Amino acid sequence: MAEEQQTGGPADSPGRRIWATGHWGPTEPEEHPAVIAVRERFPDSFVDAVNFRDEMTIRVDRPALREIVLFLRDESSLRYNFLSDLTAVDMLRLRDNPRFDVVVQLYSIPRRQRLRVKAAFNDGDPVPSMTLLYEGANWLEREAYDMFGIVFEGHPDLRRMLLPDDWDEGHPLRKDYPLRGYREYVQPGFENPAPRVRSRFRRP
Amino acid sequence: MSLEISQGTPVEISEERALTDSRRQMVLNMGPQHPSTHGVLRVILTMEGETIVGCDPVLGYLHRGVEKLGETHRYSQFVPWTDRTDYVAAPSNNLGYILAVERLCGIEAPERATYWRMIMGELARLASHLVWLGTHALDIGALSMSLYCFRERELILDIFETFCGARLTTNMMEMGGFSRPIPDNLPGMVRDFCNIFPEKQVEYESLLSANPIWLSRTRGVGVIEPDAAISMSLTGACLRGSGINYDVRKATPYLYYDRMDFEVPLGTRGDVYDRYLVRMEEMRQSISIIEQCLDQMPTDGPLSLTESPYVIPPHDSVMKTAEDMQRHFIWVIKGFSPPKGEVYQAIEHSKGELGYYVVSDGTPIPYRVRLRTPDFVNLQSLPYMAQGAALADVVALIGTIDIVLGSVDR
Amino acid sequence: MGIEDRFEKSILTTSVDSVFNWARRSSLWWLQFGLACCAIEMISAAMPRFDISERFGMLYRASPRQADLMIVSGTVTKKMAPVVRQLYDQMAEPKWVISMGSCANIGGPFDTYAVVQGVDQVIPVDVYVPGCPPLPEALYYGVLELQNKVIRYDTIARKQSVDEAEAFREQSRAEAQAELGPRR
Amino acid sequence: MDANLLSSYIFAVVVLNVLLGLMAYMTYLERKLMAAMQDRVGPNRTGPVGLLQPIADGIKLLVKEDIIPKHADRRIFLLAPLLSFVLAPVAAAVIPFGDSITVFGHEVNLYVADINVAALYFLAIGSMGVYGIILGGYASANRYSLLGGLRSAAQVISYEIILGLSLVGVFILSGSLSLVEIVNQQSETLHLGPLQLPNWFILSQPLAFVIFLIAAVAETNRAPFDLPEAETELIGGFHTEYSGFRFSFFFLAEYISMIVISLFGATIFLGGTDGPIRDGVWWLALKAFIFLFFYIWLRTTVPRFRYDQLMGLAWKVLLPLVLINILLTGFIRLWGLGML
Repeated sequence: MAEEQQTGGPADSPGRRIWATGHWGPTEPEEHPAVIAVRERFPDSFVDAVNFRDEMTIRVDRPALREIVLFLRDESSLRYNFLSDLTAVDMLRLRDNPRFDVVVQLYSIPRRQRLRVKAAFNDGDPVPSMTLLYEGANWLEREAYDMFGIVFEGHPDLRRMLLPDDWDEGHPLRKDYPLRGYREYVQPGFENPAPRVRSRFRRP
Repeated sequence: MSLEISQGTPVEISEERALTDSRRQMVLNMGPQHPSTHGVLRVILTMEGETIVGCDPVLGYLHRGVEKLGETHRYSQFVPWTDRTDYVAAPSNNLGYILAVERLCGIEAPERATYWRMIMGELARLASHLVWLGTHALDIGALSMSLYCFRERELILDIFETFCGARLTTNMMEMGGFSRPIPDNLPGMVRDFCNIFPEKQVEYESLLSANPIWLSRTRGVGVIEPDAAISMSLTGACLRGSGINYDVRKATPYLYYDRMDFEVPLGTRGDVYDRYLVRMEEMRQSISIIEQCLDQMPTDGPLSLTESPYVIPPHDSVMKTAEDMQRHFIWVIKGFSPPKGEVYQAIEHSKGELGYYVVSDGTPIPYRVRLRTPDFVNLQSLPYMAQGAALADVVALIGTIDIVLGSVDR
Repeated sequence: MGIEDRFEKSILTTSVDSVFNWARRSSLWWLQFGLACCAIEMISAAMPRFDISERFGMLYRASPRQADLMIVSGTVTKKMAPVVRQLYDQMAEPKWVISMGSCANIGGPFDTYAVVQGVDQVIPVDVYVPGCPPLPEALYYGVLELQNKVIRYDTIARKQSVDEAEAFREQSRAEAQAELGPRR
Repeated sequence: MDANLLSSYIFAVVVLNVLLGLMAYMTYLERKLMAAMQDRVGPNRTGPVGLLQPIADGIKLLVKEDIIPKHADRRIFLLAPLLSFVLAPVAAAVIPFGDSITVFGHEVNLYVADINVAALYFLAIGSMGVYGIILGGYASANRYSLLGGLRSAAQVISYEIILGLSLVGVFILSGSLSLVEIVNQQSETLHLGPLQLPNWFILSQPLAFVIFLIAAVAETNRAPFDLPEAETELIGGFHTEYSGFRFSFFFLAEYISMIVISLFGATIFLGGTDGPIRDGVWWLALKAFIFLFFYIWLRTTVPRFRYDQLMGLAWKVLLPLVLINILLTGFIRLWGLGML
């Protein structure tokens, strides 16, 4: 989706652009230290860097995701040591291939800057798990597995998280999954009058 | 571990040993209906006597598919569901989502509306902390505390009710500001509350802070090391109790928090008592922020953007002119289409960093709405903290994380 | 094994019922059991401003064995539904259910893959309280309505009525299952 | 039949019934007092100002379904609440409610029995009550119940010792284990210069009184020592699986033992029926009420102990203190008698 991404929309409020808060570092990808460092260090795995509303997104190749995040975490000039969020997006309706994006939101507590790292992959591709780098990724990845069916390679405990253990109707946040599920829940009172506990007495 | 797991790992453990282990250990299922799991959390505890050796939280008993609902409804339609994720601090959730969508659209609410948003957000923080304090103290056995806390919380709910008519699920914010007018008596009500509340807080602290039983139940219990706290992505008081200075309001300010003068309280030991102190101090800072907002706020001015395609047309002109009525009709029926892109907006919720990650594909329906809820991530520290604790500590630990299951499970 | 299984309906049981019903009405102990948003309003209703629980003689009990009233306060998900059913079965007769809030009534705004559309698909409900969430005053009204119902409680008729409703639910579930096929 | 024995029987029946009635209204009192402390109203819908509330609760519990869990040990499960309930009021037999009075020409003693080891009898019966809790917890086949029963066993063993030892100082001073004798000794008046003080043992044994108070709270499983039924940890503890009137037996037993231990404490430390004007049973009632108020006050105010802290408090703090108290009292007594 980065192909059609716009940099900035129509700003309605005159004066300052409120999203320009500087929390994401320089707005030009060429000036952003993380982008420069990743491009230098991982020239093969770096795809591109996109800026939207001053939010910097680095897109990388899936196999190198863990090395890149490790580099971003441990490099002394970057220090993205806090995993804000890890999730996935099903890009089924926006592009053909690859299907999913895994989105890693990083934050640097000492430098007070955010960064987003994305990697695209197809259904069934194993995604390197972040649990080895951040313990906090454990449940976030379990949730992504539960909701999207993404298999995280190296995750210690990949089980269903939110849905029942015996849930057999697939992964609900995929775009081809209907909102109400594949199977309507049995509603006995829908056609017949609903079974209620009747009182034998009417109120006066 | 339980009998099955002991049999499953026969490598070092002899059969005799495995048998005695499984005899010594007991699996206790806590929840989903349990007085102190704050809803429908289920925790499977493996215990030796009263000592916890294994702890496995089971979530999802309140998983309602909020993110999926976000992908199937228009941007402004999704606001009511944000109320129902974290229902003890609903305005904060509104705020996070609205800010994310406003960022996506590139609009900003007028100054007066922004100040009122801050006030409502801080009031929601106070309400949430009061629920936390009441239930946390109730879990540890201080029965009256919850009643006192809910008594003061009613005052906050009165303010919400005066403003938007609802007590709990407020649905009070709109794109570009507020569509409702601020009632004349609202600033006075907020001021009254700011005058009343500090005295009440002294009352709470006189019941708890120096109480030897409270101290013995909370000091040194559930210690989180600073490194572990960062590694587990904890936010809010769980992180600050360990001494890490990360408050979204200070670190990456949103609204007008950069204009405010407030402190971020930090703990030193990282135990339950420190987190208690941090939250108590946060309540004082919230009162201070509310007072500053009331002082700095322009008394007159628009509450909402008027000439924006992303904002619902003002109510009074809809009643007067045909064009506005058409605009209103089209806005309500068709919604609005933000530019293609993705934003991640984090705000400091009462429980930690609440992040909304919204992906737009240029249609009136969001392509993906992701809620990064603080308590879902914070709850990961429960097995870490419960290791080696007593059974009675587990309820204190669940209380100290301050979870709301609607927000954990979504 | 209450008295409802031992006697046919007669003049004796009805007159004894009137005393018992007064006692039942006046001491409806409720199960301390909150599901979602409505639980917070339910707690608020028990707190100083409203004090529903003590004024009406409604103690809250943590154990379902000692409770008479279950207030289903909030969304019942498919994962939670068996637990709700189990809790209901664990309660001792006579027992009543208040369905509090739109989610428990009909599923509310959560018409999704994970949510049971109304708790009455799982357990029999006596009083429905609408609202999202209902105000504590609305819960009051629901409790008063339930008290009106309890005072007319007929031990033997109630037992048959519950059995009928349960049988009907089981039957219609089986029919629907046969129609829709097994879970995928 | 011996007229004296008959009058004892009749008085026992009177005491038992008064205790049961008091118990019922004890729950009402507790709810009203707690409501007042918590800014609430309390029961006010059932009868005038809610006065019929305990009766409604009682009838309702009586006609509730009586569930016996499938995996429970059936016989013990049925026996346990009875054990608790029967043993709780038995301890009241030795409490003197005043001097003898004359009814229809018969002289009736206002105590059921005056045995010379009354205090020991009281402690023995009091600690028997825990069997009901332990057996109930064990027989329920529920892990929460089991934990509650285990906690109760450990707690009662520890605090029984403290409770007994805290009384030893009083026994040394009074030289008797009979409660009637102890009350009689306390009805004397002390003359300390201009002050005229009653010779209550709370004045000569203040430390023992405080320890007795703590141990009594623990003995009756009340907050902050309500670990066996800690509601926010163990759901209901030992009575999790009990419903209907079996549950109400536990409930009754708890309140009766509260009242009885209050009467006992008032007798031992506060002079029993002795009062400034017109000695009588009303003074005992007033003193017991002060105890009960303290119980309720404590419940609304303080958090709950943790299990290990509870045991630590008993063995590491209270036991040394109570032993020091006994030693000091013994020395002073011997010194006073001129034996040292």
